[in-house]
Amino acid sequence: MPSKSLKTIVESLIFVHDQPLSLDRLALILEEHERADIRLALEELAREYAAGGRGIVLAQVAGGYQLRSRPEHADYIRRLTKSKGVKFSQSALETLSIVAYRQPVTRAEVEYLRGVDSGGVLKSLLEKKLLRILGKKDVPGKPLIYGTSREFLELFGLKDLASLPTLKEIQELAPPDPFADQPELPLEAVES
Amino acid sequence: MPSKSLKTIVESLIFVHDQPLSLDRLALILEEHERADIRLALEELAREYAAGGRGIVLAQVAGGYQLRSRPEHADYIRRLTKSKGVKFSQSALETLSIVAYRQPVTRAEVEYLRGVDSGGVLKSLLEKKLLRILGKKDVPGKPLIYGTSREFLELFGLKDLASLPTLKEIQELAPPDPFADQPELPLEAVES
Amino acid sequence: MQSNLFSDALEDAYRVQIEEFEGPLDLLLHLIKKNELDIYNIPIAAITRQYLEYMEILKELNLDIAGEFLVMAATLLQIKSRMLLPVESEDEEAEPEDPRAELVRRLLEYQRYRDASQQLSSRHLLGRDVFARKFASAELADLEQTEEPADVELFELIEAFRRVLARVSVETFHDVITDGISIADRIGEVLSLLHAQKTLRFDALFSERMTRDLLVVTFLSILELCKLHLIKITQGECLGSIWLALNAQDEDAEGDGAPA
Repeated sequence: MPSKSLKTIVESLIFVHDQPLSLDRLALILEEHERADIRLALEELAREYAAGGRGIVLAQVAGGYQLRSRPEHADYIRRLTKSKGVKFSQSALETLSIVAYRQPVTRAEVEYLRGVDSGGVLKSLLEKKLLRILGKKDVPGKPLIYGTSREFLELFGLKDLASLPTLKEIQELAPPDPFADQPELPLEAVES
Repeated sequence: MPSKSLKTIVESLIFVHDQPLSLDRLALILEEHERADIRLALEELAREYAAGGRGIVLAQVAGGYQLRSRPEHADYIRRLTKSKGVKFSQSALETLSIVAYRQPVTRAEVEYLRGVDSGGVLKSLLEKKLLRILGKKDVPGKPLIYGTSREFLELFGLKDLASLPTLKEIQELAPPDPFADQPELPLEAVES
Repeated sequence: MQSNLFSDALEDAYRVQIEEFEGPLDLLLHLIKKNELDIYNIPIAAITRQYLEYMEILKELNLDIAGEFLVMAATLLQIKSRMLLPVESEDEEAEPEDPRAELVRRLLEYQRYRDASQQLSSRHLLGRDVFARKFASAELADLEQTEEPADVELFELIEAFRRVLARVSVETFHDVITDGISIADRIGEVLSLLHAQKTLRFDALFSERMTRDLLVVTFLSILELCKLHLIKITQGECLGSIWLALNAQDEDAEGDGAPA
């Protein structure tokens, strides 16, 4: 008989692994246990999960065991992904940071700094109301000038633009070598 | 009474989500159900997991519910993931606890309390997302102010900031207390 | 000063090297504990002597001493000398404060947070003692094209800007080099990547190491492929990335998120 704890150990392992876990792999990890016992533990675990009434099922896939959400709940799971918060791609974040720090700024200036076309991402940031058009620049072609919006401040929890940390402030947090010019110890002068 | 299936749906959702899932979020996702029923389902689920004999526990962290492996099995899981696990230096832990208890807090306040330069460790905690910049303090020089993040709560398995272990009272250290005006827990910001 | 990980009180006995002390407060607390002194009534002369002895050992070992340790040495000496001076009675009303008071307050406060940090590290830490599923479940993999982190922190915004600035200088540095790759060549490359991977993130085609010329050629290639209805360009939800996919045979190209 496998010990009760072996079953829960196996359950833990299957739970945390991002891929199906095979009996071979389990036997390798739990080297102090008999393979036969591990197999029994797996079988018992499978029986328990199969007994039902659970939101999680133990599936046998790709030669291993994997915990999965109950297939009947797929619709609910899908809602979970739908309601996920705003996600930022690297390009959105870069563009946002350039506008934040360089505003008022034109698309051409953003693109010069990023080295890639940024029309799409500017448009989508405008749609999300994180950026706004401040006006038109008084140069040939009258390009639009962009700035950040109130929603931008809200997203980052900023009171105003002046609360935006400067690059310098971040860089100052970790100077390259803080003790490079360490003064000599003035110990001689001290009586001990 | 919550239906049996509501409980399993909630279990599925918590299982699949890679972050703690709050009651608010569950109520939003499961809009056709009463919030009270969802709460009951959560409570029942928590009871079931607490009844034990499982390799998975239901933890209340960072304002939500998350399934986690049983702490007693950490050794086995480390064998599987071959990870050495997170390790924190004393300086990181000190800085984290100071920020946790005194937030919002400035770098100067952290450094006064620790007695050492803390720029590097603040930056690395920001990079690990355990700390976040909350804005700037409305005092001359407008220093950045720091606080802890959701990830901080997740890391230490805290339900919320109020669940932080209480700071040891200084009175305990010495019966005659010459510093009776020492501030209590919600400590006033130290001006250095 | 960056001693490693969960050093606890048990290790104190072995902590002789100053490098294992977090700072002057840590060292002072150690000295007080080792000598079983009353923190409220520190014999300042003795503790100063021991403190300076540590500094001497360090100096002999040729180790760097952080500035904070020197500041504390000066503070200790100052307190010591003030203890020796007769109390001046300039303002008669105010009870003169013990010269040690400020130091004691700091030591107590520091000890408090050090205790708290030890309590924190004794909890079941995620990733050390307990583990959660911090990955996208298999059942979600088919449902979404996951993008990067869900929550955006101010720090990330600044880091993004820093990356941009770092890249600009590197790029102007390499501006002179031309890859000499034609649009036709690049189109071929993009298509073969798409055949292999089905979908491609727009950004993925623009590597940081690319020259400006190559960036331009890549961009023009994508426009060309789009014009030829060979690829489809879509954008993920919200502020999602732009994705490229091979166009299915009979479908019209979607102009949805196509760059202007």
